Amino acid sequence: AEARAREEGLRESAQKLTEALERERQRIGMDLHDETLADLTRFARRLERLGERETVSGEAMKQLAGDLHSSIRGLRRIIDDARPNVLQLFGFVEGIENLLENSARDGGLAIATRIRDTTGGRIDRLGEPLKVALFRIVQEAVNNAVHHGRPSEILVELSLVGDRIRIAVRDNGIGLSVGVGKRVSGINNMRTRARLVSASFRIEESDRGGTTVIVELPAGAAPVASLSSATGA
Amino acid sequence: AEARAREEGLRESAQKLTEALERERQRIGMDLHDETLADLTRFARRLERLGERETVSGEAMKQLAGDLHSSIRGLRRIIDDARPNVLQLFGFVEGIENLLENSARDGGLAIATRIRDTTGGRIDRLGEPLKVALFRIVQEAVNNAVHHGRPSEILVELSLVGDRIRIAVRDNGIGLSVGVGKRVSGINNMRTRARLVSASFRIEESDRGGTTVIVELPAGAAPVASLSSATGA
Amino acid sequence: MKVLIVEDDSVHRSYLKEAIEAALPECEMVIEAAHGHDGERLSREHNCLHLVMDLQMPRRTGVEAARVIWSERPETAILFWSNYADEAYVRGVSRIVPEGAAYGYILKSASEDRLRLALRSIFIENQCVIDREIRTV
Ligand SMILES: Nc1ncnc2c1ncn2[C@@H]1O[C@H](COP(=O)(O)OP(=O)(O)OP(=O)(O)O)[C@@H](O)[C@H]1O
Ligand SMILES: Nc1ncnc2c1ncn2[C@@H]1O[C@H](COP(=O)(O)OP(=O)(O)OP(=O)(O)O)[C@@H](O)[C@H]1O
Ligand SMILES: [K+]
Ligand SMILES: [Mg+2]
Ligand SMILES: [Mg+2]
Ligand SMILES: [Mg+2]
Repeated sequence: AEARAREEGLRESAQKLTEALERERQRIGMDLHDETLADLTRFARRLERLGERETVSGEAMKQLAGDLHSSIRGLRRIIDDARPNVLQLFGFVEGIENLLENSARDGGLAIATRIRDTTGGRIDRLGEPLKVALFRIVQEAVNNAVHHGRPSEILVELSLVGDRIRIAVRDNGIGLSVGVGKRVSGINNMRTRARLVSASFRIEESDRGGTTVIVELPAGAAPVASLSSATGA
Repeated sequence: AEARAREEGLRESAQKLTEALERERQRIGMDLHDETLADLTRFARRLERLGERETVSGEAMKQLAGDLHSSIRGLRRIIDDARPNVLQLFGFVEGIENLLENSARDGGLAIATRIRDTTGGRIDRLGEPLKVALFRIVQEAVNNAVHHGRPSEILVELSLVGDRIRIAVRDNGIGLSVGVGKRVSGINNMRTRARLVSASFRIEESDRGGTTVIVELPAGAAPVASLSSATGA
Repeated sequence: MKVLIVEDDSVHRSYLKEAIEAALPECEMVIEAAHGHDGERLSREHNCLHLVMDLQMPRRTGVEAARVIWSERPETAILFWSNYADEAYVRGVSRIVPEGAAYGYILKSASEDRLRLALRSIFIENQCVIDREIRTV
């Protein structure tokens, strides 16, 4: 009976996670629709209107090019959001650094961010899907720190503890106790993501204040096979 | 022990499904990068070149507008793929109709498509996340029919069987037996999606040839709560 | 001087070729590769020490190819030519540059003037150049 309840719990939380992923995908569609597509249709209309004239000045063309560049910048942001590209091109630490910079900047406040890696790049030797899952967990933890914690500092630590990799996201903000309980979907989804890759998950208020998220997994974790190479039924 | 194995099976298949969702999101990023962004940078460059002239003819502007429209069409396709917009605006049947039209067209061959709904619009009274999950299952079933089945017809049937809703996707193509076994990630993910929303899933070769996918769930299925309204820990 | 272009998009390739011919009259030969693998091979075969390298390419990314090429010929000057405007990319690239090698980073959306300037700075003056449009924190 206990095992049944556990299975049911897993089913429900996995369902919530897939909903969240579905929503993220749809948000990309929405941003594209409201920003990029809207920009481009306006732009096409301007071109058509200019097309009704005999001639158009070179100056006007430069103006057009300038406006297009600002749509291009917006589109780049949407693309960066859709794929953890820095992670994939350069590695886990670089991906997290990029994430920290972007989140701290978006938060508007002055938050110092740091990453400390004493694993000797061990995480880059894990399989790609596992790396991405860990990256998404850190991403939510950092977003929470920026949005709820009001910290002056966020620190991401990658370390080896015995034969396990530990990823800790620490902030020195107001701590969990104040707000938690009302909404917990982000936290639950981090926990579910960890569970799905057989990693442990903990979120706690540290004794010196602030919040810490800790994920641990075997350092020799078999690279999670990618679906595209899956075989058999 | 059996329950443990079931839990482990669920964990693994849910992990595969989230990987697939992650990959879909990244594919959107990739398409945007390789198509839309590539188009727009080339386009900006053309504008800059024209900007070096004194004047540009109205004709040239019309040409530019035409080319931009083709990038816009590409972007629309990417957006439609990211969010099942017709489903959300008009309803389940309309969403599937739209899907059938698009897939049959992309397949290039002449495939007749039909949808038959005898549920009295029951599916639209299910919760949004559940509807989207069912939609994604039908989407994969239809894609499989188009890509692998070589059918002349695809039929989607929505019906009530006792107190259950049945969704059947039938094609009259070559049937499953030929190819199945080599790759099964799409089928496994349909099955997992069904399991996560507590629906049953079956895929079978019909006695008159062709392949049928059948999903069933209680007609009164409680609208799956959306995360944004989730409360409590 | 020989310059090798490694870029998967043929329109971008021919644009680059034109820009190189205009900016670098001292260049006798422009070689083209459509992905990282060919890039590695051709730079070896031609012993080419001047590269323009796309970042995102199917099969083998520009980063992977640059790692290999720099491990074989650390004196190679590489101008990365990319769609990504975040500082993180420049930093990522700077970490794989061997001591003393010249490298640059320029956006595909850069004007022709800036591209020509970048080509001359890195290949003639042996100076590192970073596009001024790169978002910095
Ligand atoms: N680092 C943190 N510092 C302070 N409070 C936090 C921190 N992380 C989480 N919390 C509290 O816990 C709550 C739950 O976090 P969770 O991520 O589950 O939801 P959320 O961030 O509010 O919404 P979302 O579903 O968008 O993630 C937050 O609303 C906040 O009150
Ligand atoms: N409607 C169908 N008609 C004929 N064969 C089918 C049909 N649906 C599935 N199959 C066979 O079953 C196999 C597995 O389908 P599945 O969706 O799991 O993988 P896929 O479509 O090959 O790849 P993907 O992971 O992109 O979905 C297919 O490769 C095909 O051989
Ligand atoms: K690129
Ligand atoms: Mg959150
Ligand atoms: Mg399939
Ligand atoms: Mg490219």
